[in-house]
Amino acid sequence: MSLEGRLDMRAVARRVARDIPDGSYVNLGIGLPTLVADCVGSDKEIVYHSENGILGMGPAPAPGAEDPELINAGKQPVTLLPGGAFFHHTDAFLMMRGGHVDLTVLGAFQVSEAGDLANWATDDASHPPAVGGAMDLAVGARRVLVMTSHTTKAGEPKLVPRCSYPLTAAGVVDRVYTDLAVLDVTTEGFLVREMVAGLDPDDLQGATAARLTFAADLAVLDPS
Amino acid sequence: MSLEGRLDMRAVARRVARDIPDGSYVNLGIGLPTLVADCVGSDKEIVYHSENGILGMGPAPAPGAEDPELINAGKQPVTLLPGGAFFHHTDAFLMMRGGHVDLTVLGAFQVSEAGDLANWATDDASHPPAVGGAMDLAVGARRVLVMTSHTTKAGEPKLVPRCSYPLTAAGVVDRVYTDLAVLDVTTEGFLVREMVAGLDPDDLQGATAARLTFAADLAVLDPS
Amino acid sequence: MIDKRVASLAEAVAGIPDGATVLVGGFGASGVPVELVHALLDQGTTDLTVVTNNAGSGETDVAALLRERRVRKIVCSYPRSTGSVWFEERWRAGEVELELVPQGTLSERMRAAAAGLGGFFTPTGADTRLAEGKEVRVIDGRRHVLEEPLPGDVALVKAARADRWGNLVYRTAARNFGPTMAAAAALTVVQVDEFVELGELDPEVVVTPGIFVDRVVRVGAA
Amino acid sequence: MIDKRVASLAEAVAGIPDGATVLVGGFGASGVPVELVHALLDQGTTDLTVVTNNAGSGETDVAALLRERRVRKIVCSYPRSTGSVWFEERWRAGEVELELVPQGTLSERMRAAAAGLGGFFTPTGADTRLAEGKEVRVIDGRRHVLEEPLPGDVALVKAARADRWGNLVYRTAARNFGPTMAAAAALTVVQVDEFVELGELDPEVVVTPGIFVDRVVRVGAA
Repeated sequence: MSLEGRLDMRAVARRVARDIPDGSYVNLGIGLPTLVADCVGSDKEIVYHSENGILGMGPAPAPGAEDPELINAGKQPVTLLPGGAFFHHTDAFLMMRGGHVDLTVLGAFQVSEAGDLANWATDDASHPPAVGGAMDLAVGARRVLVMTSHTTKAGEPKLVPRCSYPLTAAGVVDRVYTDLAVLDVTTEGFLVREMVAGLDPDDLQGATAARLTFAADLAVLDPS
Repeated sequence: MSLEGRLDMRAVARRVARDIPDGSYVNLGIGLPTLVADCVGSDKEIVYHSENGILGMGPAPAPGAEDPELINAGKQPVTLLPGGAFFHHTDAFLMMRGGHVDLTVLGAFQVSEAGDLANWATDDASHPPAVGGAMDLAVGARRVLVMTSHTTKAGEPKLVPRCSYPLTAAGVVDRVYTDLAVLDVTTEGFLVREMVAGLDPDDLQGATAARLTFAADLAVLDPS
Repeated sequence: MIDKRVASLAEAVAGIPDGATVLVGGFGASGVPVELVHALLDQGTTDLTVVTNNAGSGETDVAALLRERRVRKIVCSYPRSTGSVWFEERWRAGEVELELVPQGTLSERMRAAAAGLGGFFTPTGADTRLAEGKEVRVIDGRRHVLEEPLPGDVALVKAARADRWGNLVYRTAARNFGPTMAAAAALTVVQVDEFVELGELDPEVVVTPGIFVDRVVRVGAA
Repeated sequence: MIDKRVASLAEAVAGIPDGATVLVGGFGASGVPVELVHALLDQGTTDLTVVTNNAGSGETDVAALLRERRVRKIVCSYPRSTGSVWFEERWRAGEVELELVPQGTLSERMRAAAAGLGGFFTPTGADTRLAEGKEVRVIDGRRHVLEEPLPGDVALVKAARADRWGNLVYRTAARNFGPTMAAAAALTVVQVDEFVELGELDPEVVVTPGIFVDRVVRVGAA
């Protein structure tokens, strides 16, 4: 099995960024998904939402210019763009749960072929659980994109028939971007839309626990 | 039966006003209860709440100085005092339903000995029904005071064993101020605290459909 | 590039279909999006369900919609007020259906829709005829009614100022139902007195963030 | 005469009893009422149920309460964060009970308490272990969980400025849970950076009206 064409996650972020329509209201999950903001072209105007009561988040402040109270969901200092607004937590989650956020990009431990998402708990009993806003985002965003490595570091598939990890939400994922492929969640399970150059469909299936189908117009995943 | 001592409603308003503690957050129902604001002594600082999103309502504006958008629940022009605030309707009713308004003064068609209030509909089928914020105020204010004539113009008692008119809310009224008496709603029904000067208890009972009990320290209702 | 400003009232209400549920802001005459309602009237849209606190007065806005028989059903708390002659006329003739909702429940139901909630238990209306047919449950010793979310296909809202992202501020008590309705509808159309540049509205002071707003028109625009 | 200003942090937290449910504002290090929490610590209050989004970090605020074993139970969405050593220590030893709540449900439950509602149906958490033991109902084709109101005996909140009526404005994202917690508690205590005269806060801009606030203290006060 050759998975030589694996992308780095920055390339995956670039691919995700291309799918974000101009004018979208977007919430990026903590961790890897925050890479996406740096990859969105300057030709698009995107309004970033943060669960702690911000719309219109801008890039990180210059060193020394940080405001310790103006942080994003990952507790990193951010800035506010002209047109931005502050509001309270309950309104921030009204936006998320109520379908006002056009799309979210989330990380995942597992995604099932039914679009179930597991991204908050691994059942490691030595650590207390923590959920944050993951469940609200997963049920509420109009479009849920997942960005993840195709397999774990140990080589375990993350795209599975059924999640073995605790669910974040059931049947919510629309599309998955991995370091090997772009896959839509359909009523027939994962449909591969794009694969990295040189990858054999059998090898992708070999790295995936769920059964894959391949789009008639299967394309090469452009990492640029 | 002699009910000669009947007060005018302005005197009743003065009596109600005496019971409003300094520093209270108060919502006055539309109609007669609005008289109360004019009777509160200037030694007290009261914050008036209006269901359409105002705290800190002041008196009516000078003629010509009306702002057509700055109105009270009865749609009359009002002013805003220093320290006042505007907010949206859902927050205004959060305050009412959530027990944040210390006290409300409401009119009534009937009050039952269990504290049930009927003040929104008379079942006159020739007019469409209208409820407004009456039910929210009745269930939500910490203390519900009713201000009403003791009987209807036709002489029908308004304090009754059970309301025949449609209920606004059940078991909510704390105290009733009429043109004849001040009565608390207790677990044993109406307890007369004060009566107008010269009124005979039997005459008050005669004007009341519910059974009255009289406080041991029954006092004269001071209309000044 | 986000620019929610439209050039005319006609453009602001374009595409609102017959049969739509329309949330109309305002309390009495305060905060009513009069020009937007008249644009909807001019467009000929009919068979509407109108959600609004009062049922209009005189010959303008919701009263005009009722007069012209554009309203199939009205959901409101206080339809009967001074000058509500067209509502009363249509109601007596059985030409308009009335769903009477306590005012706080009306706004809370719209908020539930805005917030993606499936409903809520409220003590308001318990033990009254407005709870008839509804699930009642005793919670913490008190009777509560289960109320459903009330979403709009469209919201028509009046605000004071907007920028091109659709951020809004209101003026005094004209705010009333605006922020809740703006958040509760699939298509939110706002009339304002003034457009301002992006960044001119203090981010601490924005009342309705643009995420809830689809179209903004300046009244007085052609 | 209404004057909610108190002269000291000790006075601000006076009378908060052992066993109280305390809502503590803040998200990460933003908007945390650090001085009020330390005043509560200094007062010796114990056996607390603390409702807060994170479980503290390092040696300050909620982490200090945990270290000093003042917390019986913590209700939060994200207890595990960088430096949450005292929470983890107490949790592993079984010395603190954890009720994990999705963040939006946490704030919505407090809002339900503030609004006098008996509970609400939310899709958040349906089909997950956080719905275990809760009523689930299919509404409009989607599974919803019934969530209960979450009131506080006390709220500790940080704001930027207050007047003597307790009207509050916040600073940037430090607003976070403040407005909801202030409305959800029987006793709301607020620390601010600055007092202003009554009337100095624009009535269009007040975020938390004073009706929700009981005591205000300026940090740096004796």
